[in-house]
Amino acid sequence: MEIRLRYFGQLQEATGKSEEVLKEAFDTIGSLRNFLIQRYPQLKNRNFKIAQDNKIDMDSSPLNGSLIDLLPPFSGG
Amino acid sequence: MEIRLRYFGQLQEATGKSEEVLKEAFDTIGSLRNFLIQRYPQLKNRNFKIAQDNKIDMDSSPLNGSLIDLLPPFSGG
Amino acid sequence: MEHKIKNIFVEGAIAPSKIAESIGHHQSKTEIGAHNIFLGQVRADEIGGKKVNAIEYTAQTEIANQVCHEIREAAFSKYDLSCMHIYHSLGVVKTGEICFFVFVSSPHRGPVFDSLSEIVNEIKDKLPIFGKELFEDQSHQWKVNQ
Amino acid sequence: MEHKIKNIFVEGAIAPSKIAESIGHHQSKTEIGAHNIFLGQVRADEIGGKKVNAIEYTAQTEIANQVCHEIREAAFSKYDLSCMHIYHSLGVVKTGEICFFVFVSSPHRGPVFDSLSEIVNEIKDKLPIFGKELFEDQSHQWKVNQ
Repeated sequence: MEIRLRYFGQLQEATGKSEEVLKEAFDTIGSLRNFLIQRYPQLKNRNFKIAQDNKIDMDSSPLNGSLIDLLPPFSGG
Repeated sequence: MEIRLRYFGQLQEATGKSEEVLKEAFDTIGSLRNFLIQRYPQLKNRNFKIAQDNKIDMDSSPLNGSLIDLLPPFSGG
Repeated sequence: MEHKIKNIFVEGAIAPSKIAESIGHHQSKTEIGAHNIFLGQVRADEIGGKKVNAIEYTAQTEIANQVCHEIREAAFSKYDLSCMHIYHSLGVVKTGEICFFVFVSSPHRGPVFDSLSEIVNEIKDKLPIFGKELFEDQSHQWKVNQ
Repeated sequence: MEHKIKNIFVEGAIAPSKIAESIGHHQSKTEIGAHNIFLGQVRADEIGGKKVNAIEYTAQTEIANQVCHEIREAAFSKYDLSCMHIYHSLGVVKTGEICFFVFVSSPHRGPVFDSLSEIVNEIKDKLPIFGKELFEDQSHQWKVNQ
């Protein structure tokens, strides 16, 4: 299964991408996070939340969504 | 010294007057209050504040103003 | 901070367009980050089977403006506020119309939230303003604040 | 109470006339006695000698609207509110312009004061909205909420 990854806000600048498609499989959200930090060392000390299929989820949750969003700290208002 | 008395809100209805001039002398605000309650028995169980010369004052204060306002409970807003 | 005593009273209802105008005047004050606005609207309360149609407001305006000035100055010295605007209707205001407008602004949201309810409560408690609730059948009763 | 998920986002700044329009729509709701409005305005902060000219907002709008819906429903069940309206800008909003509008109404003032700051704080904390502060010299930094 492919997953579509979208980067928001400052994470677009950090990775130089707004989105990409991954063909790798990940058992949990946390393992995707580790994969991404290895691929983009600039993400290492960043604080970001991960959502799958439009729901923010914990690192311990199984990754079974097809749309993954990387969300830096919120600053609305 | 004359004093000018103004009645506000429901006190106009209670006394049937919006204002009047008194020629009597009163030592304190409280003695004016007692005088008015005798004159207008409808004021007896009413809760009202008294201001002299545009300042709300206590019953124990000497009455030395020339403009006296009788103010029923406030209900702005 | 020292401010002049302002007249808070306006004749009749406060139009939404007046509120918009007041908001618009703050666009040049670029140190402001947060506005908080309270609006009092006349309710069609039903009392003993009769419906309120309007409230007619009267006031001892000299005292009301003076006391409001003191409330304003106290709020400016207690909270980090950039601006404060207060208006109250006199005369008849129909149900659904706005009779009371308090507007505070600050660089940050904390001070506007902390100050607004305090200012509104003080104004309702301390200003000699008198509301006469007018019913559909031409009868009336005197409004009581809770 | 059950409500549909609404889209809170509008393109660009929120005009004062839009706020007036929203206030005016409540004149027919004669059970309302109190409105409370929060407005967020873009500040011309000076950071390291450079002045903010505008904020550019982006968001994960699907999640933001869903989370906002949950905040809204929670507030309706916790407080006696008649209406609630929430809008947030996307795209560029210049300093002095309004980017955030939260409007609550109730028969009495207690519930509007109690609920508004809570709703505003929750929205700022929980909605995936991202502000990019644009400086005069075309450089930028990412906004951090305190």
